[in-house]
This record gives sequence, C-alpha cells and structure tokens, in this order.
Amino acid sequence: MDLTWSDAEEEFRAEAREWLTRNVPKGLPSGDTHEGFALHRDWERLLFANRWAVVSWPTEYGGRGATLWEWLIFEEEYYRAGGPQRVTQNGIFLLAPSIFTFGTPAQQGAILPRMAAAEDLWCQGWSEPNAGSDLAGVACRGMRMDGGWVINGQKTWTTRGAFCTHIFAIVRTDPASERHRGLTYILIPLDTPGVTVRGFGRLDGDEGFAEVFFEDAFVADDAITGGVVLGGEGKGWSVAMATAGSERGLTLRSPGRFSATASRLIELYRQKLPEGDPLLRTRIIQAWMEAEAYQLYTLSTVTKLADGGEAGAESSINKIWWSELDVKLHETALDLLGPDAGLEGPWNKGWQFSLSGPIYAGTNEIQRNIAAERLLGLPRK
Amino acid sequence: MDLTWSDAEEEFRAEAREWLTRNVPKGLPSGDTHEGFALHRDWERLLFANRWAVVSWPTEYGGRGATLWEWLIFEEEYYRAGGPQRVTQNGIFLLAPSIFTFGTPAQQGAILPRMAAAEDLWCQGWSEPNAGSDLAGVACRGMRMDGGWVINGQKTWTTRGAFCTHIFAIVRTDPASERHRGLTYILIPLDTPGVTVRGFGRLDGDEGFAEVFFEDAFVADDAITGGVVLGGEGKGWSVAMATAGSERGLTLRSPGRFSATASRLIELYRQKLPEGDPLLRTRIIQAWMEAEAYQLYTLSTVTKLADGGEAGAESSINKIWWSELDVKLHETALDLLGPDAGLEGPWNKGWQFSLSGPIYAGTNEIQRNIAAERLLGLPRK
Amino acid sequence: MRLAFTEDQLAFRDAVKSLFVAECPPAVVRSAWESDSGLNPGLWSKLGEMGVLGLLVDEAHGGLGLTFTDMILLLEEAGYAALPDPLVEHAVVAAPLLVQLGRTGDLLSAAIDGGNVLGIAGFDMSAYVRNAETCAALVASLSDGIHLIPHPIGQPQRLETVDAATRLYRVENLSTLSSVGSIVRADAAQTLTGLAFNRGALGTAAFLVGLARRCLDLTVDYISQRQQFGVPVGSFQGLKHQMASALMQLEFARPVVYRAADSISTQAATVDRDVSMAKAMAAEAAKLVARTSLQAHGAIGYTVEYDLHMWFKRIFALAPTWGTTHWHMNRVGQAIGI
Amino acid sequence: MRLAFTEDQLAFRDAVKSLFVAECPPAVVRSAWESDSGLNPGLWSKLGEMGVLGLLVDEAHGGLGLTFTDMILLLEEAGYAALPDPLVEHAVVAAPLLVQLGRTGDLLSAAIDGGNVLGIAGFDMSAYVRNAETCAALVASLSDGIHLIPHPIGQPQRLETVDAATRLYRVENLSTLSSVGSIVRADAAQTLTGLAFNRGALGTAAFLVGLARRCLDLTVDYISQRQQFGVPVGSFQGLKHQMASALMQLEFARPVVYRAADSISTQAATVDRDVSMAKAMAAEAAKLVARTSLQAHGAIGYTVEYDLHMWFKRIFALAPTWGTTHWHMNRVGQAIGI
Repeated sequence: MDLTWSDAEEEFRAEAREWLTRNVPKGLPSGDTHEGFALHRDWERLLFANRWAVVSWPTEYGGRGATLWEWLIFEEEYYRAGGPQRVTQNGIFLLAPSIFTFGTPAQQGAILPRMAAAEDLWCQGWSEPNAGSDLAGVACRGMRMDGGWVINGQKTWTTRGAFCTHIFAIVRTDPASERHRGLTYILIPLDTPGVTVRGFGRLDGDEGFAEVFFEDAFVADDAITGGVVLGGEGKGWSVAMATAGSERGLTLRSPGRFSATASRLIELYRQKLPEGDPLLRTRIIQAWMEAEAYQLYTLSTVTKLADGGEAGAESSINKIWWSELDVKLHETALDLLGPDAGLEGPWNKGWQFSLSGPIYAGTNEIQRNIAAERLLGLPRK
Repeated sequence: MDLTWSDAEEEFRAEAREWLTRNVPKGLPSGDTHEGFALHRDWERLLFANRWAVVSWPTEYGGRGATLWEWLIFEEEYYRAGGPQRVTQNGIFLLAPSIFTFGTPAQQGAILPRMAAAEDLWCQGWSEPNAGSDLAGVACRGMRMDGGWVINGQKTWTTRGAFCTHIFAIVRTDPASERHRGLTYILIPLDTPGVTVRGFGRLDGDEGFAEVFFEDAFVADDAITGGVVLGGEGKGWSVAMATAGSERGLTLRSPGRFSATASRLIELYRQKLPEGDPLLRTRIIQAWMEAEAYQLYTLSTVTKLADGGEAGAESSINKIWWSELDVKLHETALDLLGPDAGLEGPWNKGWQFSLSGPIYAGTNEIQRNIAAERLLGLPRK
Repeated sequence: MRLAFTEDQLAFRDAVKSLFVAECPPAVVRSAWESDSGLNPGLWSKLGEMGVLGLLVDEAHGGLGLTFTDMILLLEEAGYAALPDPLVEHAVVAAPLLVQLGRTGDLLSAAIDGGNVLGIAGFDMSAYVRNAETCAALVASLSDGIHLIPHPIGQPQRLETVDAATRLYRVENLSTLSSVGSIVRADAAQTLTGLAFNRGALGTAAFLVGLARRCLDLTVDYISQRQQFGVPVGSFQGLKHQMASALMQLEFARPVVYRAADSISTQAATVDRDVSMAKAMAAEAAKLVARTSLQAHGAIGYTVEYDLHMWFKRIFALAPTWGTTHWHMNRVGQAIGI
Repeated sequence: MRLAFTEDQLAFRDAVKSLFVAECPPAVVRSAWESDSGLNPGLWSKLGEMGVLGLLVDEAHGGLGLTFTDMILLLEEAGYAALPDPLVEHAVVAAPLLVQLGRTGDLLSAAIDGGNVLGIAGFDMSAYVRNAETCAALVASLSDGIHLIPHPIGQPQRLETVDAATRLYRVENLSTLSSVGSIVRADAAQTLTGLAFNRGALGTAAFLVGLARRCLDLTVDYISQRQQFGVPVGSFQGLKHQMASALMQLEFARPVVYRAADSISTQAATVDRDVSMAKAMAAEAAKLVARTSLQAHGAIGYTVEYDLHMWFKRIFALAPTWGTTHWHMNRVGQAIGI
C-alpha cells in the first residue's frame, strides 16, 4: 500500500495542469452538432499538437508512452480544468485498443496516428435496429468480392456518426451463420459510395445519433492502408468482445470526471444554499463519497493491471457504479436547482447526458447479469 | 367519493374502542412460545366471548355480520388500542375464507365456531422442504383407504405449528400427477397417530415455526364432522389458490396495524429526539405517508369489493407495499435508537417479525412477477 | 365511506379522454414543441365547449359549478395526453380566482369558452410566468395583494426549457406592472393565494399521475414487442421487477391524489396535509416511472424521434414546481406534529 | 501509487483465515450464543500466538509493531468468521492504549498472549461495556481523563442483545470506579481517545465487510443449489440483479476501508474523513447485503437453525456502533467543507 505519487508523477501532473489550465477552451458548445463538433475537433487537434491527445500511447503514434498511473493523473487534471467530453473517444478508447491488439503493423501505422490527430474521426457501427443488447443478432451483411467487400444493411444509435469520417462495423460475412459466429470486424470510410448517414436527435435534441445505411457499398481491401478487416474474417465477435471489455472497463470513464462533477456540485450547494439544507447536504456527501470510492476502486484496479493482471468481469460493477453515480450527481444538482431544474443549462444538459450511461456500453441489466454469473458464480439457468 | 363514516359506523367504532381500551392485555409476551401462546389463546377466547373475534362473520358462527367497512374500523381500533398480532390468524384469515367458499354446511358448522372460539387452533400445512415459492412441487402423499386417508410426508415452516390442534394441508392424492394437478386439501387433527410436530426457532429465536411429519398417519373421513376433504378430491390447487388470494389480499393485513406503528414511531421520535433531526424526520414523514397511502388504497379496494368487484391481481402490489412498509417503519425506529438498536426490545422484535413479510405469503419476487404479468400485461416468456 | 368516482364523473373522464385521443395525439404535442405559442386553440375551444375550462366556476357565472373531485380525473387525462396547453394554470388556478376577485365579465366568459388563455404569477413558487406573451391577462399574487394585469404583460423574455412545450418567461418588475389592476389586498389575498396554491399543486399532482401512466403504457407496449435474445425484452424478470415497483408507487399515489381532491372539495381541515402528501407522492412516483421507462426502452427512448421523451421531460419539469417534494414533506411533517 | 497488499500481508491474512476455518466454524459461533462468557479462550490464545492480539503493539513491548494496514485484512477475516471474541475492542483499541498510557506490564503481556480480555468504555459512543464481567481490566475514557479500572468492574448488569454472541453490560457509576486508576487527563486523553475511536470505527468497518462477504457466500451457495420451478432459484434474474447490486456496494466499500487503514498507518491529515467514509460505506453495504441475503434465502434464512441469522444479526448490531452512518457522514461533510 502506497497511496502517494512519485516525484516523476507529480512532475507529470504539474506539466499537465499547467498546460490544461492555459489551454482548455471555456464554454465550448455541445459536440453533438455540426458547428460544435468542428470546434471540438479543433480542440482535439490542439491536444494532439501538444502530445496530450493520447498520453498512454507510444510516442510513435502521437502519445507519450505514459503509464496507467500517469494516464489517470492526466484524466484527473483534464476534468479538473473543465475539459470537455472527448468527441474522439469512440476512436481512441473503443477502436484503438482493438487496433493495438488485433491490428497488423501496417494497420496500426495507418490508422492510429491519424486517429490521434483527429484527422480521421471514428464512430462505432455495432448496434442495429434489431441488435441492441443482443449484439449477436447483427444482420448487416458483408459479401466477399474480388478486391473488397460489398456491404448491405443498417447500423443505428451511432454516436456522432453524422460528423465522423470512418466507421468500425461488425457485419455478418457468413450468410449461413447464426448468433456470434460468422461476423467480421470491418473498417469503412464513410465517404464510400453506397453509404448514407442520417443524423438524428438524442434525448437533448442534439444530432448526436446517426443511422448508417449501406446499399451495395463496395469497400475496397485497400480503402485503409493495411486492410479493412481487423483480426481476420469471421473473427468479429472476439475482436468486438475485446473492445467491449475496454468499452465497459477502466479506460472509458476515468474517475477524474466524476470527482470534478462532485466538486462542482459542492460549489453549487454553497452558492444556492449558503444557509445549508440538511437533506441535500447528506445527498451531496453521499455522492461525493461514491465518487471518491470510484477513484479508490480504480486505483485498486490499476494496481492489479500494473501487476500484470486483468480487470475481467469486475468491469461489470465498475460500469454500473459510474453510470448510476453520474445520474445521482446530476439529479442531486437538479434537486438543488428546484423549479429552475426545468430550464436549459449545463446541469440539465449533463443530466440528460448522464441518463445514457445506464443504457449504452451494455445496459446495466446486462452488467448485473454478468456480475451475478461471473463474479458471484450464480447459475446461468 | 364520500370519505366520512356513517353514524352507525361511528357507533360501531365507539363500542369497539370502548371495549378494546378496557380489555386489550398489556405487555403480552410473544405468542410464539408455549407459555405465551396460552396467554394469547386466553385473549382470543375473551374476544370471542364478547363477539369481537370475527366481527365480519355471520352471527351463527360467532361474528357480528359486520360489513367490510366495520371490519376495517374494528382493525383500526384493535391496533390503536395496542392489541397483539392474532395467533388465530392462520385459521380465521387463511382457512376460514376457503371454508366459507368450499365447505359443506356440515363442515362450516363443525369448524367455524370452534375456530372462532379458539377451541380448535389451526395451522397451515402447505410448504415443504422442496415446495416453498413453488407450491406445485408438493410431495406429501395421501392415499385413499377404506374410511379415510393415509398421509405420508413432511410439511415445514408451519407457523405456530407446535401450539396448534389442527392443520390444513395440501397433499398429493394422485401419485401419478404432476405440478398442480392431483392435489387435495385435507383437514387433519394434529393428535392423529403418526403425526409428529417439531417446533423450531424463527429469526427471533422463538419456537414460531414447526416441521410436521406424517408417517402412515390415518385420517378418518369423520375425524372432522362433515369430512376432512375441503372442496373435493383433486381440487386442492383451486381451493389453495382461493385461500392464497385471501392470504395475499386485503384480509390479512389491515391498514390499522401500520397506522398504529407509524403513530408509535412518531412518539418514539418525539421522545428520543426532542430537539429534532431533519434526516430522521424526513424518513418518518415518508413512512407515515406510506402508511396513510396504504389506508387509502385499502379504502379504494374495499369500495370496489362493496360494489361487488374483486381485488384480483392488485393483491400483488398490496402485499409488496405493506410488507416493505412494515420493514421501513421498523428500520427507521432502529435508526432512531442508534446503538441501542442491538438490544432486545419491542422495536427490535417487531423489526425481526417485519422481515418475514417480504418472504411469506408469496415472496415479493413472486408478487412482482404477478404484478408485471397480470397488472401490466408483460409477456410471461 | 366510498373512495371511488361516480358514474357521471367517470363518463366525463371518458369523454375528455376521447377528445384527447382524437385531438391531442403525440403529433400534436410534438408540434407544440416547435410552434410559436405552444398552444392549440381548436382543442382549447373544445375543452371550453365541454365545460372543462369553467368546471370550477359556479353556474351563475357560466361555469359548471362542479368540485375538484369532478375535475381531478380530467387533469389526469390531460397529463396522459401531455396536453401542451396550460389547463392547471388557467382552469384550476386562474378562472376560480377571477370569480373570487369579482372579475366576472368578458374575460371570465372567454376563459370559460376557451377564447383566451389566462396566466398566473406568484402562486406556484416559481419566478417565471407561463405563456406571458400570449395570455389575455395575468392574475398575480404579489406582496401587497392580488393583481390582474392585462395583456401585454410587460416585456417577457422567453426561457429555454427542457420541456419545450411549456412556454416559460421571465417578466421583470411585475410589481410595477401590477399598479394597473390591484384588486385584493393583504389578508384576503393570503387566503385566496393559499387556496389557489393547493389547487395548483394538486392539479399538477394529477397531471403527473397521468403523464406517468402514459409512460408505463408506452413502455409496456414497446417491451412486449421488442425482441432481443429471441424473446420480448419485457419477459426478462429483471425488467419486470423494475416495472412492477414503478407501477406500485404510481398506483398507491392515485388514491392519495383522489383523497386530496375530496379534501379540497369538502374544505377538510386536513387539506394542506392531504394536498402536500399527494403532490409529494405523485411527483416521486412519476419520476420513478419515467426513469424506469427510459431505461426499459434502451436507446430508442433516448431519442427525440420517439415519443417517450416528451412525457419523460414533462415529468421532470413539473415535479419540482408548485413546491418541491422536500417542501411538501415538510408541510406534512408540520401537520402530523413533528 | 499502489492500492494493494503485500505478499506478507496476504500470507498473514491466509494464515489467520485458516485458523478461523479450523477453530471458528459456525458451530463455535453458535455455541458462543449459549455459553456464559461468549468467549473462546483456546482460539484467543492461538490468535495471541500468531501475534494478532499484539500486532499494533511495538516490538519493545512484546508486540509485532506492525501497522493498521497489516491488521485490516485480519479484521475482515474475523468478521468473515463472525468471531465472537472482542478482537476490535481488545487488540485494536485497548492494547495500543495500554502502551500509550505507559501500562506495559503483566496486563499488557497477557493481552498480547491472549491470556486475558481487555474491555473498553467511553471510546465507542456506546453507553454499554462489552464483556464487563470477564475482562481483566477496563480502559475507560471519562470526562476527566482515561482510567484503567481493574477487574471486577463494579456490578455489571447483562443486557439482552439481538446478537447474543456479543456480551453487553450496563455498568453504573463508572466515574466513581475510575478513581482507582486514573492515568491520563484532559488534553492528552482527548487526543488518545480520538485516535482510539478511529481505530475502533475502522476495525468495525472491516469486521462488517467480512461479515457481509460471508453472507454473500452463504447465499450464493444456497441459491445455486436450491431448486424451485425446476431450476436453481439463483438463476432467476430478479434475484441475480439484487445480488449484483449488493455485491457492488460491498466491493466498492472495500478499497475505501483499505485506504482508511493506510491513512491511520501514515497518520494522514485526512484520517477522520477517510475513517468516517469507510465506516459509513461499510455499514450501509453490509446492511444491504444482509437484507438481500435473507430475502434470497426465503424461509430457511428466517430460522435460527440455519447459520445465516448469526451473521445477519451481527451486521445490524454492529452497524450503528462506533458512530452511526449519519454521524460519520456528517464528519465527512465537515471535512469536505459543507
């Protein structure tokens, strides 16, 4: 047990804090509109130019080769400085781990630096109208042709699909296959002829979702240098599950984000109720403790990872915790605002965003099944 | 809408209150011990002698032919006066409704008055080691012989079985049958040779549970005047479900009990925290509101019944509500007691008793299934 | 003793429900999100024709002269339809006030017929005024009494609301505008304001119950047909249990709301307690139902293309108005002596 | 940065766990419910031999001279076993106090060896004294300082406790008894009492975590084999989701408890906050686990013939001791400036 940071880590923190304090843009609009997204892309490019976009990546791809501890420190400083949600996150947190694990050197070289630089902007093409929680129900088809693939079908709930340049999709390449067999993980430029993207409104009305339609879209093998198939034909399920492990695990939701929200909540309480209110105070203390517990749980997970272990099925309760915590933090803020809660504002926007947490990245119902079966060992049937 | 009581009802209330105030025994010990049970039986006999034991029953069986409204009033006054839980309740609330519906006039005449008078004391013989929530898993067998039945098998979780004189049991009389077919509802004197009763401790340590073993126990057809089979051979499931409707419904848990507990909780708060405590106060207000809501929900159900309707599947949420409310009322009291909560005392005893509520009479999980499927119409599979 | 509605009350409820089914389907609610006024004058007139808008106004002044008990189910149905128009403010709060204030002329007639929309200020613990731009007059409870402020209501600034069907405005210097029509002062005003607050709070409670019932219905429909893993998602026990818990909270709030209507109708001594309990329980039940419904839907519920969000947002927008749950529970506590 | 235990700490934990498996099975806990003293002298001596009882006493005085971080997992295992003997009071609170008070003679040696049982009073926000009849001496924090009261401790009256393994007594007039051995006064006493309180509260938090882990294990075992409707009841999603929620609360409380142990070991400035957060979260998680476990078992859990009740009752008995959740959350609030 050693809950102190090393001198080197403290230096890293100081450097990050200094840069972020000076550079984090204030009052950036939502990244879920065309105009807003462009501003967020600029911010991502500024991060990249200063090697803050992907600190834990090797330097050759634009990172700093930072340790997991340094990554945590960076995230903490990022949110403490008021940094916005990362519009590149589906690329750098979801796709990239799979590229590192399953990509060929050629694919890694072609994809990762441009992703880090926010030149290529990646969205996720997994869900379909009839394949949500049940990902193995994917029906979108890919047919092998000479020199490439012909894709037909539809993806949906694609976050920021309307603003991205590329999609990483799971398609059924063996038409005779069922469930999780016969799926392939394919990387597709969205400007491929036959691909149509239609943005539509998320809960807050911003165009943060998209449907992506494929009509005889021909994806040439060399549409991406190194090839458009990741991990091999028919290996889509394993690649996706590895990515899902990452999506549902540590990397997507860093504790710094919730600690920063908890701090802002405390500020709001002081400002709105200087005379105090015992009930709301208790809820704020509870929310603060839960954010702190999330931080500590993460430290314990990172210790395990640093020792060569794996996060494993614990990712399930990790995801339930942060997503329910995020809702609680924002609901407490709305209750602090009282009748003003119904007005548009950053807390309400944040609350609406938080409501997606228990749904996406594996619903919390799915996660509770996983926790019960894999952590507790309860019988599947 | 008319939320006032008639003059006649107010008179009934006054009479009940006057008698109960003078006669309710103070400081009666638990009815789940031999000594305590005897005292409770005396109290039941006093109630009967004054025609308060079963107010809603016809006068010929010892009741007053009271309306449902008057029954509610009686219950309210009974608990307001501090009356104890009724040790006869499995007879008068569980078995009796089935006797009224399915019994022959001879059975009704033989069973009901002695039950009301607490001369015969009835316990329930439904659950078995392998048939709890899944009542259709009953394995206890009844074999038809000349002039009676031979019973073999075991019942368990029989409340106050060690102190009762009779048991109403569900046994499998068709050995080839499965699930809910081939079951028969049989009334058995516990002094029948071959019947052994072993009492054992409930959560609070009192001997409130019993196992009942049947080893070639011969139950003569005339062991009960009018016959030992209720509702006909092979009809056990329908009779039991009608009884279960009553067990899970209105009659078992009158609102007066929870309103009385809420009032005592308010008293405890005033006494323990005269200077007030905003958090505990809020929980008490919440508990009080829920007890009041239970009262109003019951009034609305009784209105429906008085109009000739049925309680139906709404009994499911009714049971969840009162049982979870009872736990909440007592947990709030324990939190008020702080470190003293761990000492034996009436609130702790009441809390331990309340914990059985979400388990017995159909677990709250079973009830939530019923509510989801029958009230909301969600698909069974 | 009888906690149930009469045949007449149920028939009136059914008639109003039919009107909403025909004239206020989700598409109408959706268009109110984008229209300038957020109002549906045609539907409003029909509510006037049916007597709903003047239900609480006595017959001598052109109303139906009925009680809150007759009104409560209609408000619930308005919630079920997510009626964008300000039924609570207009018919439950303002119209009876006009009579109490002796303003029984054309303004009241038009209010009963659905020919205008009345606004209110200072009754609902809100700093904002609904429909300040379009209302024919504003009944405002200010520190020195109740005032009637005719259109135009100063210079209203529209606010961005999460529930976009509800038009909220900030109106500066209401008290200077009030000089044009102060009509009741001090003590009497306090009594009338208190009565109007209870009506508004309970009307909102009933509206919330209706909104929540619709959320449940939308959800049951969707999860009964939505298939995942080869079965309807509504057949999963984890979801069933959440839905059952939400239903239970809602079903137990309903008789509480109905009882409070009776308490208002009969001027019961416990009316403050009963209204507060109704508002607190209805608001919390509705929020639980809304959250559960969103989660049960999954991604589709999280889009503005699907209807659920309009009910969901209305619930969260209304729940803290007319006194927060915390405020109402405190009032219950005072009533029960703690 | 490293939030994990060393190989040595884990090995010590495993050794203590093995001892409890062998010497403190449920039957031993059960017999403590009925015995006069509620104590297991043989097991107690073995804990002494292993160094557990003197773990926090420096080597110069015969202890192991280790830190709270070395102790925390052992306390958790004691909870897992529902050890009836007063490990927290004796080894975590009293033994280090004897050294701090300069009482390093035979009493301390016996305490380290497991040859006696020490009692405490006035440190735990309780009005009662555990093992007042059997303890060799009582370390009592009273208004005028810390006192050491030798056996016999006045005229202790045994109290009926729901967790019958814990022997609680009321001792009248402690302050008059104290005259025999007052050893530290005023300011110094306040500091030592505060330190001892944090140790006791955190020791109790770890004990609660252990108790709750055992509840979960008992429940998983039972519902995995118990069949109803032709399948194990543990395969029902409704139960799975409740179990997953309970597990999550417990798993997130654990690193909080471990961090607080480090804060005590390193005398961190945030120690009060960290201990309070640990106690609050451990107590609430344990209660949720206990409730869920009882409900998941059904009727069998509701009997004293099955083991669960001993863990269940211990959790509810311990949770409000050493400061209620409410008290600890308030201390966290003060620390974070609200």
